[in-house]
Amino acid sequence: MISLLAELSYWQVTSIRVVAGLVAVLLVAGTLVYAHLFKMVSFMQSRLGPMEAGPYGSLQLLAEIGKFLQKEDIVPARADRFVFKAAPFVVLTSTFLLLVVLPGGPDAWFISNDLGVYLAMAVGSVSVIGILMAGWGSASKYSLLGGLRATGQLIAYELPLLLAVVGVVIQAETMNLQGIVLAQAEGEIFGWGAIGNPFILTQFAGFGIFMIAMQAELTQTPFDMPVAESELVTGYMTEYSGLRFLLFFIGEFATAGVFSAIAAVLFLGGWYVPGLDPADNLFNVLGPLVLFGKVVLLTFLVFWVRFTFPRFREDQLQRLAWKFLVPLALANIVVTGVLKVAL
Amino acid sequence: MSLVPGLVKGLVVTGSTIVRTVFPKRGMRTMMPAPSKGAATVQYPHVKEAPPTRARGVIALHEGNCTACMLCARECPDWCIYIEGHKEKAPPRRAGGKPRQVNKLDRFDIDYALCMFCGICVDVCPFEALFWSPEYEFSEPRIADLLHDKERLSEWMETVPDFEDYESGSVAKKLKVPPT
Amino acid sequence: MSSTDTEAPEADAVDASADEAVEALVARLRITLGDALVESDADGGLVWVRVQRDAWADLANCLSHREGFGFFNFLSAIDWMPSPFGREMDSAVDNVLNAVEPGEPAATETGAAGGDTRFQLLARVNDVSTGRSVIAKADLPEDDLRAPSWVPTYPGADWHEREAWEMFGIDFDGHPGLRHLYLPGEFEGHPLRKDYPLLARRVKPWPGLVDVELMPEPGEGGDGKGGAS
Amino acid sequence: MTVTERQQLSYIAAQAADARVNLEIETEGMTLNIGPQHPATHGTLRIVAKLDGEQVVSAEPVMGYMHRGYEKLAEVRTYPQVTTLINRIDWLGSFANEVPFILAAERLMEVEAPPRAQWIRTILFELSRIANITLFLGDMAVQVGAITPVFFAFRDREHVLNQIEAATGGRFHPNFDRIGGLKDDLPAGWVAETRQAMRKIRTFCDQIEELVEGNEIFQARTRGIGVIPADIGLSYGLSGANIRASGVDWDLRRDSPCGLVHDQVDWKVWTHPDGDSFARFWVRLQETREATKIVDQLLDAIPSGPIMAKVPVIIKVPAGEAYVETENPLGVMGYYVVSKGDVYPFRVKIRSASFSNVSITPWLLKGVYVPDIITILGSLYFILGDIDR
Repeated sequence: MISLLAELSYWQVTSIRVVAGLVAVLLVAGTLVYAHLFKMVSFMQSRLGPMEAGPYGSLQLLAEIGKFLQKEDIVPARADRFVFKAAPFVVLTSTFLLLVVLPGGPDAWFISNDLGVYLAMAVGSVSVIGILMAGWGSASKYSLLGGLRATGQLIAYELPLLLAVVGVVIQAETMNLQGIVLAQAEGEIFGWGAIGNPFILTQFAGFGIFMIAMQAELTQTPFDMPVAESELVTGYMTEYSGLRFLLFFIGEFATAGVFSAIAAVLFLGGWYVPGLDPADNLFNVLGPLVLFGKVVLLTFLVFWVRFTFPRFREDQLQRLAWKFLVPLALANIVVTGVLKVAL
Repeated sequence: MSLVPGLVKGLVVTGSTIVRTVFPKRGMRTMMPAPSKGAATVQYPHVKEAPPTRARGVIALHEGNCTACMLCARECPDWCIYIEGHKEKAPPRRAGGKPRQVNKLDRFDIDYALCMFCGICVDVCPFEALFWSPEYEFSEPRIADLLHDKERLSEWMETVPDFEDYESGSVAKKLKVPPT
Repeated sequence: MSSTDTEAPEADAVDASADEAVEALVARLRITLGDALVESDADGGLVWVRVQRDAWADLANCLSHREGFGFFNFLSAIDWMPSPFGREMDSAVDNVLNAVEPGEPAATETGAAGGDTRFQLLARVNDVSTGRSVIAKADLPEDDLRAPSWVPTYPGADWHEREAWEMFGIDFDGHPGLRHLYLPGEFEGHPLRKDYPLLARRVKPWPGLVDVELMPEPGEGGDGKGGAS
Repeated sequence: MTVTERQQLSYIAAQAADARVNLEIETEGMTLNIGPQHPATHGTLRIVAKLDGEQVVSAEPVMGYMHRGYEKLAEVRTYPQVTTLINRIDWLGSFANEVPFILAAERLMEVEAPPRAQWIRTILFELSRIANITLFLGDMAVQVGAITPVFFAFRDREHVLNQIEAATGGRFHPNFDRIGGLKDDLPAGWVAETRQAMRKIRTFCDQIEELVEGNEIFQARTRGIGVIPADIGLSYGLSGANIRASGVDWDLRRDSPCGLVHDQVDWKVWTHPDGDSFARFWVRLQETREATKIVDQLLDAIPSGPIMAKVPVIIKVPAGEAYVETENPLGVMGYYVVSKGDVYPFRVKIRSASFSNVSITPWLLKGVYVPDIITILGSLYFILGDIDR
């Protein structure tokens, strides 16, 4: 595959990558919306969910998109027009940038950067700026409160997220996400290497912290104070309508998918399934599907929690982050480091 | 405080609801997913739940029994019944008798936009001309169209169910619905 | 209360002791309030006391702090004037509107514990530990509709007094902020006064008025429940 | 009246927060309009909250967006017509609204409903309580952010509503109570179906207990939030589960049963000493369970006989004044009926529970955070129709 790409000219490679990126974001987001938001949650609540559009409502999302596109794009009178209009795109940009470092197979990647983890963590924070822009630019008190909450919360949870990854990086001895997958595929747990070394088994504390921090980063219940329907009436999104709301909506689910993919890469072995040779060319086709499967699994967890739990209050959330998650993550790093050196 | 954290218990409750909805027959024993049976909702225009026979859906008029006595219109809390009538000579019941004077009903309208579905008119009717029907599908796109005349009200007479039996211990008399 | 008690003798005994308790309560109130306590009444578990307007706040104080009636139930008012609009549905009666002498308060017809004026304050407090309760009344002269506020004693009276203020036009001295509660700020009039017309009943003729000759006795449907029982 | 240490501490903390709010950081306040269109206001209550950061400096409820003037409307309606209106006061427990009014009218007329009617009245009264509070249990969870419980509540409330509809013909507005008895007798098979519905409600209560009440996040959000000391609650006129959650053992069903047969069955009044939002939730959860037990016991022993006492065709209520209050789902609801011997009541003062329950909010919301406004409003549990009437 890499040889195939090498023969193409720059613009052809670029367009393939753009299409792949769009498909990866939109298809994943669409699937997650249908499978989790429409169906899983409906079943959880003894309902059927959408059933009319397409078989079992599978085309409902298209209908929703059509509905949003028809709606008027309202900008509040006293809003900061440019900031207000740009905010959803900033949020979506962050999602697409995250995708860049994700490996889908031995050769199926957008860029293979030796600072992949670093890049992912960095661009993951860009969405905060978009959310703050939306909150500020809307000229609505609810939005402002939501935006401020989001900022405080996302900053608080960047740290445990990052610290949770450090353990993985220490164990894999690389910050290249592709390298981390290979390290899990070829690794062994205390000398037993039958299933490789998915870091979820050795870095379970890191995985737990990562999932909690990810839930907060994605502003899903129990950490959904920035949107908080029952308090702030969807917070920073209050004033948005039509296409721009749709972008936020897609961004929410696409980011959930991409973050889950990062979690899958870091802790579940990414595109690798045990028992096969990681260098096998088969993985260039199978890999994205395997990764997708793991993403669905992880997002199921995310949405299961989201629709089961009540939400924290802002101060309780900060307390959880700074008093519990950060120390735990630091301890995890210390233990990992000591074991790494000792073994 | 129990050993199992409440968070986990909550996840179990919602998780098991998913399973029960998708596999309604005794959990997973039959592996055929049948969510439309397991869900508490029904797909309304395709599947309809039958309301109980007593349900106050719409008021049906048995025109033959109505004598335009105005009792229902007077007792209506919302003033939503409009009745007009005139007197008419009718042929005598028995041959050779005197012609009777009957009240003929010209207009019997119920404005369902005003009606509060309290059932007072049905209760006060002394001639058993008004009945409740469980029929509920009579919405209209325009509010003015909710004023239904006596022809429409009489059509609903066909949907009036028979009165149910009473629970044991009751001494109330079971009523009958007159044939349309 | 007594209406549901099945065993009559026991109920009587309960009533007797209850009556004594009521008398004792009224006696205590009379000591505190003196002549300001105008009248009292008791019937089937309900106790009414009527005080002079100036003693309205003292009554609350006394009930709350000395007698232990800690639960503030409600506060409202009654307009005893017969409605000048008749039955509000019969336009024949409505036409006599001007012929009816307006504003003559049927003070002598007022209910329990009597009354002398058109407007009467009405409030109720409970003692939750013993189940006792008192309904308080006070007459308000029509030309000076004001009364001392209960808010210092019962903070819950705040909204009730605002409601009475906008519905009857009664001023409460010492209330922290009498402003509209239900009605829009620019609303004029006092809707619960009897001389305030109910527009819903006046913009439309009563459909029951259409002239049709009476049918042979509507009562023949039996016990009046017609098709139901 | 037990005021626990915890309650006192939270109370002191709230008062301290009140004093502290604008001293710590000198910031310009912000006025936040919560409502009238807001998901947490159950309709159209509006809270004007002055905020300092996310902390409430003062909060003032504004209502009247749904004022229908029932006290005025009742004056031009005959007694049987009034029940049509008052069904719509607390629209989730409509049947319970009719009962005190009918009892007040019966007291003035000096008629008494036959035992069977009293029994069925009590059953329907408790069913409407279950239908009402079931929704609260889900709704409270949705106020603090959990979405699923409210769907469970809607799902299982349906069983109760079906029973109410099967008996009365109306899901929400039964208009089933008549002066002197009931409109109709129960349909065949109703008792067995109701028993089944009660079983389902008990399962629902277990689910809510595990899903919401036992949830650590829910407890963190509700414990110590919105603490109402018993005496303050009483002076504001709080009633029902709100005051029982502050440790006041007062339930009109037990303490002054008038016209209903709660004294014939074995049940318990639940109280909680804490007085916070969690206590209010907990008390209501227990009450729902208790109500299913009451219904079960009553179903076992419905006496046979007529359901209507002898009353005249045209109901004219003798002159007099009567006040009857009952323990409705939301709290004490009473009707002060003044009659002048006409077919219309001369004056009806409606004492609705939510109106008094919500009147404590300006006091209660001082110094709390914005999310706690929603928690406290949710736990006080009001129905807008019951506030605005």
